[in-house]
Amino acid sequence: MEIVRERDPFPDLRVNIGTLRLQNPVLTASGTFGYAREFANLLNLHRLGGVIVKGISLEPRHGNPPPRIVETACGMLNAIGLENVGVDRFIQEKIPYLRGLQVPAIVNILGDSVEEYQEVTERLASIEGVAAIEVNISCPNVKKGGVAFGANPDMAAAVTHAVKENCDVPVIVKLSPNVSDISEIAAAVEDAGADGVSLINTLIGMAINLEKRKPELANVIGGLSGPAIKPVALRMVYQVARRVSIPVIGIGGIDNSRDALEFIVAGATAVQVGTANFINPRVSEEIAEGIGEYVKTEKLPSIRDLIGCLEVD
Amino acid sequence: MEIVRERDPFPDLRVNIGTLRLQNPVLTASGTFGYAREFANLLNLHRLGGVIVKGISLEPRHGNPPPRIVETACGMLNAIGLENVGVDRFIQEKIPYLRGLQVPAIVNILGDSVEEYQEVTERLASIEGVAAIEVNISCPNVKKGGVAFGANPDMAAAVTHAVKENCDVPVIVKLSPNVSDISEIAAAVEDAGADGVSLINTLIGMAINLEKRKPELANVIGGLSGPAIKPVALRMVYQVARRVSIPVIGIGGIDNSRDALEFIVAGATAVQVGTANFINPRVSEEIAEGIGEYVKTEKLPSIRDLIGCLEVD
Amino acid sequence: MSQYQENATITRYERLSQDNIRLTLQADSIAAAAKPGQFVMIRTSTAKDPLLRRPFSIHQTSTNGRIQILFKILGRGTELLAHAQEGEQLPVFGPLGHGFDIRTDRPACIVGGGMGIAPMLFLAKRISRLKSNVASDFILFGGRTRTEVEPLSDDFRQFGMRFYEATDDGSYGEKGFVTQLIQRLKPPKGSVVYACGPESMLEQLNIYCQVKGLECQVSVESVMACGMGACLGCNIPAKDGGYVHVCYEGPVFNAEELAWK
Amino acid sequence: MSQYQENATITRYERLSQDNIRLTLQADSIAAAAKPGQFVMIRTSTAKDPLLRRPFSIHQTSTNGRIQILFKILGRGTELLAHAQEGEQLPVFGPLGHGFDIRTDRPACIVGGGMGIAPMLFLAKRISRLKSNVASDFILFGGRTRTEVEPLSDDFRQFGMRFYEATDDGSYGEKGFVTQLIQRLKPPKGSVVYACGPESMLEQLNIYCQVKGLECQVSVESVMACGMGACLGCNIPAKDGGYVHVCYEGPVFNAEELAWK
Ligand SMILES: Cc1cc2nc3c(=O)[nH]c(=O)nc-3n(C[C@H](O)[C@H](O)[C@H](O)COP(=O)(O)OP(=O)(O)OC[C@H]3O[C@@H](n4cnc5c(N)ncnc54)[C@H](O)[C@@H]3O)c2cc1C
Ligand SMILES: Cc1cc2nc3c(=O)[nH]c(=O)nc-3n(C[C@H](O)[C@H](O)[C@H](O)COP(=O)(O)OP(=O)(O)OC[C@H]3O[C@@H](n4cnc5c(N)ncnc54)[C@H](O)[C@@H]3O)c2cc1C
Ligand SMILES: Cc1cc2nc3c(=O)[nH]c(=O)nc-3n(C[C@H](O)[C@H](O)[C@H](O)COP(=O)(O)O)c2cc1C
Ligand SMILES: Cc1cc2nc3c(=O)[nH]c(=O)nc-3n(C[C@H](O)[C@H](O)[C@H](O)COP(=O)(O)O)c2cc1C
Ligand code: FES
Ligand code: FES
Repeated sequence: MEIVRERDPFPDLRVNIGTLRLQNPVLTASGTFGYAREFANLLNLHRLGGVIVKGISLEPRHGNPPPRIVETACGMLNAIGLENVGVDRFIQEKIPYLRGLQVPAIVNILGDSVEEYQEVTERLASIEGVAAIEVNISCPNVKKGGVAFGANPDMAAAVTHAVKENCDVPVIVKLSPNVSDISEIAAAVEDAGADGVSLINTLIGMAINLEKRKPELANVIGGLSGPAIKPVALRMVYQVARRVSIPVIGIGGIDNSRDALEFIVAGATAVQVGTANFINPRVSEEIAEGIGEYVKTEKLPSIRDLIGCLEVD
Repeated sequence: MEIVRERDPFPDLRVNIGTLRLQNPVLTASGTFGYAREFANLLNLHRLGGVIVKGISLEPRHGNPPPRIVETACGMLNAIGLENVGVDRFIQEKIPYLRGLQVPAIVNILGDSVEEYQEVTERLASIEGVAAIEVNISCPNVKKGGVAFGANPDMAAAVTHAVKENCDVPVIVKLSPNVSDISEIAAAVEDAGADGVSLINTLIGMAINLEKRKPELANVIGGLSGPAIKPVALRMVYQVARRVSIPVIGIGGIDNSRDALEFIVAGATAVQVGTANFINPRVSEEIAEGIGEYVKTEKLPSIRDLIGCLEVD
Repeated sequence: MSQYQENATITRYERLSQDNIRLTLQADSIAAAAKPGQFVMIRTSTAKDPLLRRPFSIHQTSTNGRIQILFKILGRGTELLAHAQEGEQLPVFGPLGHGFDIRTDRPACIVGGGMGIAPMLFLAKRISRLKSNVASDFILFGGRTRTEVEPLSDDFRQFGMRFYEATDDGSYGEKGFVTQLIQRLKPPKGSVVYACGPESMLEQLNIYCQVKGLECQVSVESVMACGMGACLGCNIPAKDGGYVHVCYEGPVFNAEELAWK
Repeated sequence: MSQYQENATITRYERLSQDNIRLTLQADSIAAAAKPGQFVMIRTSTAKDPLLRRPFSIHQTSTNGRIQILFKILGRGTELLAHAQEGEQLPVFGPLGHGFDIRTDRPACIVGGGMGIAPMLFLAKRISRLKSNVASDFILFGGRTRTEVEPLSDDFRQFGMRFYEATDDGSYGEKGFVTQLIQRLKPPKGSVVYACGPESMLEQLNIYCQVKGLECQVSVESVMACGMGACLGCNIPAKDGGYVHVCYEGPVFNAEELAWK
């Protein structure tokens, strides 16, 4: 039954990001899906387009002190501080499971300097089971006074270069929305060789505890995610998709298949589901199902016919 | 009774923005409170810190075609397109009522070019009843390819200059949040002579109608406001308040007195209430009351003791 | 023009059909001030999502300070409202807008399509009170199907106006559209047509009235954030190339003022 | 470790005091898999605000597939939950986390402070089933005042353990804190202390146990987004200078592993 279903040519949900082939456009957003294994009992991972794991740095990181999260109106702030096991333990402990999946595992990477991005890439480059690399450029560039790599076209391009030159797998650059003109950054990383861009990472925000007159997060500021940010994400995806010719992956507040389809209509080739995983761990699979239903009901030849079809007078 | 109450020295909620004296820190945000008269039967305007009216341009503007608004998760998008009666009719038709108010009326202005801002300012400069001017710099600079004035420190400074030189009333510059570094813009307008900054204006967003595969707004993109944006607004107010020494007015998703107090703790001298007016037209007066209660309960000498008192380790 | 915010208690909940619900609300100030064609804004949730209030025509008022709204479940707001219960309180704001301009010296032809019938009960009641004789007045009510029309029939019969019903599928009343009814019934010269319903219906009525030289007052819809002139979000194209604002210049307009497609 | 998402029907609603509520939920898979000290995450609204699920200890399970939660109204989520009604469905996710490590060969001393009593009914029940003799086991329950403690008393008496109660204001049971109770009652050597409650209480218990050489298992809280190891949002400082994650490494920890202030 399973096999028959997968061979069934309808609905055709396949999309490509560079040479990366996805059976459907639904990915899980980095930092919201652990290392995928945590969800193995809760949904059928093989029904997803692919999984993106928690951001990995060269050295293990403890992350920020608590509290790291706080709820806001239709959203949440997080300041996890990029806690992760580091690239070596990641390769040892997490890759074997990811390699066994029938869907691509994309590794999200981060760093404090161009060199760190490069080094992490080198270690991952030869590892079987790494289907693609997603580069988180929202991190501060320690050598440049802490301005985020993603806030500057040249720095964003430099990181992209460094990663691209050191691996053969497709490279997706994940853009920060905390910029004046995101399409400029997108164009810069496209020129630097990116195979795709994903957006948006979280908006920088803050919450205050009035009783204590202190920030709710130990880190003072954090990243805003969830339904609250969807309108901003959709706008940026629309703008970037019109600017670049590489595939765009839409992220931000996606909660159900309608949300995902809106991103595709706006110009996204694929989508990532983030915060919604916390509220319903099955949601990514449900979104993939819902997209399939839509393609069938609307009698579309494939989901690709929907990409960027937004009608604007 | 009324008089006794207003003479009662407690709670002391007075704040100043340059030479503008407010009896309490609660203002109404431009574009969400009409020309104030619309609310006269719904609340006691004299209990507010002041009112800020709909943005005024040199010529009357029809604004954008419908639909102009759409609800989003904990927020709304608007693309009113700056519909307004133009500065001359404003002076003729709206000022007489505003002049009669016992609280300051602040006029929000906008333009397509530095010259237009200047011209609007000149016409307003001599008018009795204009307590201050708030300069909306989120508008596109038509002569510079449509980049928003507020996205560039030099352009923001140029507009500030032009307004400041042509009037004697305090000038508040209203900042756009759609930038990489809002504190840089704040610093630029401070240097250019602004008496205060207000932030944030709306975040640029978009919504899509999946059935029609068209944008929900005729204008395609619009401005996101409401509780959804509060974390971003609070963060920016905090950052700007640490950077500049002129007063900061906090705006964004303020829905009740606790929200307003959080902005003050973050560094705001005053606040503006926007979208919340649509849900409860009495809300600004209730917020002013709530702030008074808080100052009493916490036995603060004045609300000014709360400004920027956020404890950060 | 006085407007009130009231915490109105739901005194009666009627599910007229699967999708159509009628709520009776104790809202004394609003009931006392309301005119036919005006509307209220109702908050459907105490949480921040959905955020905005929703507009509903005043379906009827009573002398004991009650108002009714009649609504169809369409999306999240109306879905939540459909879960309201008798005894609960709802924040209601109104009466809003500019209602029908009742011409007591002229024959009336009231036309309601679908949920557009909502304000017409209030209008018919008021007209029948103001005029000594309503025997030459019409009420034409059209809906998609029986369940939309039948539950309201009796309420409209009480006035002694000439009451006609139609459904698109012929399951109740005549088969066809109200626009066909009006063409067949031909309201007398000098009649004023008061209409509310889908845009296409209003458009056709406008053409009919122009041809026949009848005055045509239409109640139209738009999205709304504030309902009271503060946001300027509720514009629709006007005949002069500009816009009018549904919430405070309408919702009732003379059909000639508007730009029809 | 299997976790389930169930749409659980509320089969019973008990308001134990003004702020404290107990819900019984039909959640077969969760009930079958649950261990004392584990918790569930419950969505308190079907709208997007409040967005995140809220964590609650499993208060009790039954062989007919029910679980109970006991909670205090604190903020928006628990306020909404307090409005739930029998017959309604709630999305429940669990069982989550790592529960108590029950030592059947050792005397037990169960300590609950305030809402920290919630998981202890399940624990006491399980211990009394697993051990042939519980006569030397203790249950110490402290609360602020009578209304917090009294409604739960009878439930804890059934096991034949030595049950002591205290309230801060002396309005019920002994006057004072549970930490004073334990000092006076001196659980036998080799006892395992199982505790849940305010941080200050746990901290004092930890000191007491270290002095007396007793094993001390504590159930702790933290903010949580996912409850299952996906977000890394629920960290607390560990003794080694790093962090542990309450949702999947806890909520029950050996007190020695944690960094106390
Ligand atoms: C002045 C006025 C009076 C009204 N009177 C009534 C009335 O008496 N009874 C009644 O049932 N409805 C009435 N409406 C329409 C009613 O306001 C909408 O049906 C309601 O706001 C939908 O809210 P929702 O949250 O359920 O739908 P949403 O979730 O907001 O939307 C669901 C779907 O309905 C559509 N929709 C939303 N608002 C409107 C609207 N204003 N008009 C048409 N489609 C809309 C949306 O585009 C979407 O497709 C009136 C509208 C106005 C402007
Ligand atoms: C593993 C675990 C098990 C729990 N078991 C129970 C239980 O059995 N019974 C019970 O009543 N509560 C329990 N809690 C606490 C419960 O989750 C919170 O009380 C609840 O989430 C508050 O939600 P709210 O929306 O009402 O409050 P919010 O509106 O989120 O917050 C209101 C106030 O409560 C505080 N608060 C929020 N969450 C917590 C928390 N986790 N701990 C302490 N203070 C908090 C906030 O800082 C704020 O001051 C447990 C928590 C955890 C982590
Ligand atoms: C708790 C949490 C942790 C995150 N960690 C990462 C990360 O390690 N790397 C990264 O690129 N993005 C990270 N993100 C951002 C998400 O991948 C995503 O871009 C963002 O949350 C917006 O999507 P959403 O609204 O669907 O959550 C994290 C988000 C959350 C909420
Ligand atoms: C319908 C609408 C119209 C607005 N018009 C203006 C305007 O004319 N000038 C301006 O500076 N800001 C305008 N704003 C922005 C608000 O003044 C405010 O900065 C923003 O809405 C954020 O605050 P809020 O979240 O409290 O609404 C408008 C906002 C809305 C919702
Ligand atoms: S709805 Fe706000 S002006 Fe009409
Ligand atoms: S709550 Fe998400 S990892 Fe613990």
